[in-house]
Amino acid sequence: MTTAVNQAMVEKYKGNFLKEVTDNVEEGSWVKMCMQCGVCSGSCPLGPHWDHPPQELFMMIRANKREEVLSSTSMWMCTSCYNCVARCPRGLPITHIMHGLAHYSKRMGMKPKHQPTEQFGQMFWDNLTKKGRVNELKLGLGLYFKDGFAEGVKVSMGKQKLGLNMMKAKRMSPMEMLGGHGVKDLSGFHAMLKKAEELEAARVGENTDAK
Amino acid sequence: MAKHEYSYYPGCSSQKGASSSNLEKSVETLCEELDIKLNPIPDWNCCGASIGYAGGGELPRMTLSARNLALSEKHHPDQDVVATCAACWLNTREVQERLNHNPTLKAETNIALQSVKLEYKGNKKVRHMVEVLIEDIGYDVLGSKVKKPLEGLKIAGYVGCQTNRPFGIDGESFENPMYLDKMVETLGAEALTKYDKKVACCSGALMFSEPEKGQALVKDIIESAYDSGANMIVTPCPLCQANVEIYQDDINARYKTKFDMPVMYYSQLMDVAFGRSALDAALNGNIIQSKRLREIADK
Amino acid sequence: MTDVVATNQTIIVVGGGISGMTAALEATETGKQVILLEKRPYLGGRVSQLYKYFPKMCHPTCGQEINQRRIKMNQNLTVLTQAEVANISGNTGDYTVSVTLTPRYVNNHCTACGECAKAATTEFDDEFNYNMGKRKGVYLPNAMAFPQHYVIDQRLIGTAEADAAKAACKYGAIDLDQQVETLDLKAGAVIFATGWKPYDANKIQPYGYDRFANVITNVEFERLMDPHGPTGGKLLRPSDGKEAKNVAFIQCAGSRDKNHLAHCSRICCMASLKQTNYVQEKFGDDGKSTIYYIDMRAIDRFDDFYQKVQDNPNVSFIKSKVAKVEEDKASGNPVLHGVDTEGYKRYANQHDLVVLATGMEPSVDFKGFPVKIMVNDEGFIEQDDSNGGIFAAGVASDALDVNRAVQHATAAALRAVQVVNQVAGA
Amino acid sequence: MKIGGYLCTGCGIGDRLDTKSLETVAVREGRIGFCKTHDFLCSQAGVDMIKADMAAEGDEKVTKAVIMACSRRAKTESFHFGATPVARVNLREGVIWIRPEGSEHDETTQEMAADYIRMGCAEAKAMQQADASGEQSKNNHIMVVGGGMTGMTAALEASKAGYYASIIEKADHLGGVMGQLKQRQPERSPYQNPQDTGVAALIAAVEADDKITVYLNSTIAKTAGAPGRFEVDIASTVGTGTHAEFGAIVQATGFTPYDANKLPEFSYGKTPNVVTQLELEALALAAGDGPIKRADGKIVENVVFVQCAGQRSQKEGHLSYCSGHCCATSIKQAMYFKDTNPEIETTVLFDDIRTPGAGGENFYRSAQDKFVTFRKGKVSTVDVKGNDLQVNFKDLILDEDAHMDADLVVLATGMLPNSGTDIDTMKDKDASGEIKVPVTSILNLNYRQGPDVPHLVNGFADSHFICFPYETRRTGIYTAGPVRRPMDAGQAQTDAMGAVMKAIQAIENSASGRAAHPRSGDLSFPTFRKEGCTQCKRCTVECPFGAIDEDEKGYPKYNEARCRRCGTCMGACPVQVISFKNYSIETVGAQLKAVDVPDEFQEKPRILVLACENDAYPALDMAAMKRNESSAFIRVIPVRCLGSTNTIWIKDALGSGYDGVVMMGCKKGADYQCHFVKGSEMAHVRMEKIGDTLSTMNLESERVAVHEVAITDIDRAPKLLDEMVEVINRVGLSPFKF
Repeated sequence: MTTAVNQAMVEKYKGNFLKEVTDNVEEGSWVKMCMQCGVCSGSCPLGPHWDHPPQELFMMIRANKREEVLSSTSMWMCTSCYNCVARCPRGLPITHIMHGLAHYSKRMGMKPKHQPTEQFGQMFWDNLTKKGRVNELKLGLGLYFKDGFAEGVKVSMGKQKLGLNMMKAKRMSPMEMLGGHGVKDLSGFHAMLKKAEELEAARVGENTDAK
Repeated sequence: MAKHEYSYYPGCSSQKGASSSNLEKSVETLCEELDIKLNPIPDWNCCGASIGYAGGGELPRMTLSARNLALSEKHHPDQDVVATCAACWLNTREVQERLNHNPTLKAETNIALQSVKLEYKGNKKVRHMVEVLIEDIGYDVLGSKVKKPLEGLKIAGYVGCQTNRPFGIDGESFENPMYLDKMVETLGAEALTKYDKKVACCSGALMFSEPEKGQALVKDIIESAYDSGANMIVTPCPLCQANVEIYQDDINARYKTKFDMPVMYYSQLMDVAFGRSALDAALNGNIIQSKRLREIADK
Repeated sequence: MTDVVATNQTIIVVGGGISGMTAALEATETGKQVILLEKRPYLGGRVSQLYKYFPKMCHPTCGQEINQRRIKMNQNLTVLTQAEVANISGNTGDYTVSVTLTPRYVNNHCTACGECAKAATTEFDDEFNYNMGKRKGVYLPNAMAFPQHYVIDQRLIGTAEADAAKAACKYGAIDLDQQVETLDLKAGAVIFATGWKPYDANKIQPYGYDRFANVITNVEFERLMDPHGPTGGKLLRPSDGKEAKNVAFIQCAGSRDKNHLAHCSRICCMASLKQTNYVQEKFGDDGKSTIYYIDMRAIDRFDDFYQKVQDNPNVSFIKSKVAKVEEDKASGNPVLHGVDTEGYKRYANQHDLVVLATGMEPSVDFKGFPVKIMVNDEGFIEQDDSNGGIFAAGVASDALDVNRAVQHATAAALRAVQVVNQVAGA
Repeated sequence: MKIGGYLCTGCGIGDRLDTKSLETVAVREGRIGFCKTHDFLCSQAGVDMIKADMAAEGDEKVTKAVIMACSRRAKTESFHFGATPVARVNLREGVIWIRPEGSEHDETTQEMAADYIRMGCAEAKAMQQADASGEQSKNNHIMVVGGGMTGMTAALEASKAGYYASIIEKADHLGGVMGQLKQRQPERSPYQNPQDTGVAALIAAVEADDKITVYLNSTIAKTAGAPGRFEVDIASTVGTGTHAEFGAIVQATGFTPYDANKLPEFSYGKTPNVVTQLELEALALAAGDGPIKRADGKIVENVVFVQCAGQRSQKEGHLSYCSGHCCATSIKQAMYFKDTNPEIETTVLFDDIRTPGAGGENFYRSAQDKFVTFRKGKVSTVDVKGNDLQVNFKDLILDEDAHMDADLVVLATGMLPNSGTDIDTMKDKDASGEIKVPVTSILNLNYRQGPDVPHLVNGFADSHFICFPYETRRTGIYTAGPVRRPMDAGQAQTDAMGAVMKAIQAIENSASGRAAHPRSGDLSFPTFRKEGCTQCKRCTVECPFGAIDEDEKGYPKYNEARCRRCGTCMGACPVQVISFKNYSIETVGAQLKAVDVPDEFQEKPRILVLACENDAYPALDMAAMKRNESSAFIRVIPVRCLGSTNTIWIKDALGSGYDGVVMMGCKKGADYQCHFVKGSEMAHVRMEKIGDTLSTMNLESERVAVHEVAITDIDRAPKLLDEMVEVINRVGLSPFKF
């Protein structure tokens, strides 16, 4: 379901999606500079799995295909390999734009359903923000159980050998279940993130005010 | 007082009992050998890696690395920040560049940092451990430390993505970096310089969310190593190491391959070549062992 | 000791390529005293290394023959080869240009009989063929070389071979004791027709010019077609000498790219269109060409040429900046990876040979020029009154095709003529 | 007064040939004054020896020289003695470098050398010193036709160089099309914003310049004469006409915008809200610093630019070519909107964005930075929707049919050159439904070959040559700006300067009787023997440069200053009355007759080769430098142009026992490479006719071959000669050996 802010955005930008992206998406102000050479699209390791490669997404943004872009699974295919960034003749930070679009689609409540990377990414964020550092074990288990308990058991059984290997190699520790690593100044850490989130929300919120 | 001191950002996966603790251990050993002191940034936090964007917006993610940098500025004012993890290094360096480039973002970040009574200035040099070895130590010194040349090892140097792009090691090409091969040769092993997957992507964090897609990429990476006659892959990146090493069983199952390719860290090779024990080199930290490397370590 | 008469009514032209020759000739055929400086041992510049011109598919050496005859017949034009500008001082109508002459070790007694070369054995990379072939250390740079005098490679000096060459010459044309000379020449106006150099393809890492034998540049491709070239005019690829019947052209190789040259080099689209004709010329319907492009820039009537090539079923166009080139280990064929942006189609295409349409870079870095002149961010000289009596001609001013470069050089000649006429109080 | 022979024995000539007997050949058979040998003739000593003889007094004075050494392309400067006629006998590249060593070859090689010496001596005898006609005149005044940016620039630059200029402008004011623009694309770094057109400043400068005269409301009623002495009648639509004299002419008559009414699919004409780029300039000027309004007064909020409207298209009535400036112009015009109000939607629908060079690409990036939207799309139609419009197009990237609304559509239509009459067709092209080129004459030249400068393609009066953009087929008349080729303002201004440079050069050359490129400096010029002339007019028709008029009786009237010295007229003349002092029917005829044709029993054929001196001859030369072997039976004579080949030479050759004739000229046809335009083609035509002659002589037609040879044909050219040898082996020796 889409969010209220989504409606506000639609209202505000009246079909000028390029402007909306420029104002609100991380590094979105670069999108206008694309000259459609397609080097990014050809450079992506998971390219074949993109419904719309970056250069095409940029064209769709100019063509005001808001719905199609924000609900696309494409930007969730980004592995952050930076091939596109390194090769782009116009210097677009494409990796960041993909991250930005993905995040924005979430914020607008238009993210694709059951997108594994979206789910894992959220888990990762929750996991790291909880203690300030990632708890790999919980993250891993969380991953396996993301599609419900029964699924999870299946998956984790399948991954048992892997898990044991990792424990043997002392690269996964059951101790992590209890407590595990974290930052000492946790309250400060959380306050910091909260503040940052407020500021960002404010920026978008202020953009949604009627002119 | 050590010859070289740095403000060290270990990152989550290098922690005790974490997925690249063997990198951590082997780097420790390496630093002893080279008289390098790594001072961990007090109370550092996660950098958000490359997958944090789903949950975290731009600014919150910026503040993560900004906090680490601010802590380093405060506690290790005259020391470069050094990271061993590709993602940690990339995020930290990138955040500094982006903040210094974008006044609004920098201002907002500092507002957020007030909650932890820190201020981010952005005057740090953020470096990768490999840069320290190449620029501050140098191949000659590294070579001079070699007690047990790694003869018999045919090594595919797998650089991966984030150690290489968008910044890369100074003076190296994005498409064909040579430093890993040079290191390998310095240690007396054979570098397979024509290995054509050296900068291919291992799928990074998507290995967890899109295992089939990820393993398809890793399969090519290992296959090409075999094709070039390798009996070992070496990498500077923890996520690359994990992705390429630990899923070989799954890949063998899925593709009917017989992969059994050791994937080591450059630091582990150095430890062994410098005469340190298998334990010091954290060889036991690898799921797939290299017999040859062990022989050399144990002899 | 070279002695040259020059006054403040003399026009000095720096660069003996087609732009420089044109500027010099147009001025001198209007009755002006002109000195033409060329750093190579011969005139003709880049175009003398081309096989054919677009869109007429005629031969650059044809125009070069005419221009060289014009030069030979003209008493008011002095040509100095292996000459480079060391310094410039003074102002409009009163410049002093100091010129460094590096020795040729052969004087104008040379009859080009070739006896000296017979006495030489050591071979060096042949610059004229972009190092694709070899030449002797005692050599005539090319068949059209003017002055038609042999050259002795600096690296032979002091060797027995050089002495042998000297001994072989019946005409006292070889002077192994020649030293570097510096001349101070007066001039009223100076024209820089210093032209361009191909962008260094090694820097375009994704295309593997430095790694794959069968990835070459468009200027190298020209040499393969030339009967005087390294393959005697056969279209053979470097790795195995196989006929290159399936050729890929990658446009904007180093141009329109913030990682390389920010500007559009203008000529590369037409050059590739022209070179598809070469493939047809050699192999007829067995010759296939594919052009990978961002925008096809076939400006004004050149578009007619573009349309002709489009009608050729053996030539295909893909709107795509190639992402990377890999090599098929077995065949040595380059494999091009990318996305056809017209409707999002992925490709991994094998070709026999890849030609990089590398762009034009100004061959002289005018930043740090002895006198202050206007240079744009791309490194080209901008016309400005503050440049005084110093003018650019041809590609020193912008990326231009031959026709526009010559047009520009003719205009530059007028600017110089205006200065010296004012000096003369005409 | 005698002819001096100088035989060089250097470069192996002395070793390979019996030079003693060659001296005898020169003196006894060549019948020249003397023949001196020198072992290093091009040395200072050698050259001084020759100069001394030329400086001598009375009978001893050498007035013509035969240099028996290397190719005329080698040591040209050393063997150049001012006006003194010199025949170059090519014993090095022409003989010893193409003949194998070894006694079995010595005889034929020696015969070859001897023949070339006989030929050289004969040529020298037939040559006379060429001097200017003496009818030169100098006129420092340039006529500039057209008072637009190109014309004004031309006049000002000419004045800056110390020459006078008169601008003839048909309108009642200066400025032309550029005067109708608000701004132009940037000329200076960083090339990000439109800049002032500079037209006002140009007009002010022109009016302030006392070397420049301006004729407004004026056209050219008649242009007569030649460089250095053009006679022009200037007609005025308001007052009385004037007569003026000029030294040279720059034609800067610009272009006419393509008639957008031919684009009904874009609703042009159906609504005032579909405009051309030029019409948008008017709206922009009217708006001043305020917002741009449509005809109905509505402020434009959403504008779409349609690139290549009626251009780059094979459709009937469309232009096939690209007008070059339109991409940058649309970018500039989109900025008119964005710079006043960033909220205005501006979309450019293009096929290829063509913004070359440093300036172009920066300007393109700047537009993107200002949120001008670019979409690669092919526009099918523009529909009128109430007061607004809908643009229907195929988005080529998204690969789908798309449409967008607009309240204004700008069509990037092309340029049509104001180049006057197309003298090659002499008819209104529009009759055939093709592009309409204004067909009233611009220059009204009273030349035999028509009133205007010949067109190249698409009606543009451009040069055919890549190396020589100011090559003109009407010496002393140079086109500049969009009449020559589609171009933008910056290029047009550079072009104006180039044209002025050539105009000044034409003035200086005509003042001293020197030829223009490609035979720069040549003082010879054609004359004819009136007694023999049959007034057949072939010379006047065939002259590629329109240099020859006809008098009232139909006799040719030469205009030396227009002539380019190619000799096409000489080749065309059926009664051989046309000649140059140093190049004539005789200078070549005498050479081929001087060859010693062996009787048939010796089985040594003789093949006459006539080779274009600019391409074929250098090709043979470079083949020799590579030591490519050639037949010993060929006798090569370089000609100025194959067009100067008179059939009499062929007849004489065959009649005197030659077994074959090979002619080598440049490529003909649409992409001709003949530097005298039609020379090579004419030769081919004439030689087709020679068939009759051959059959009347009972000779096989294969004995005469005409080839297109390029300067790069170093391997092919000698092969072509071998082919003729084979032909003769097959058909046998000529029966005409006596």
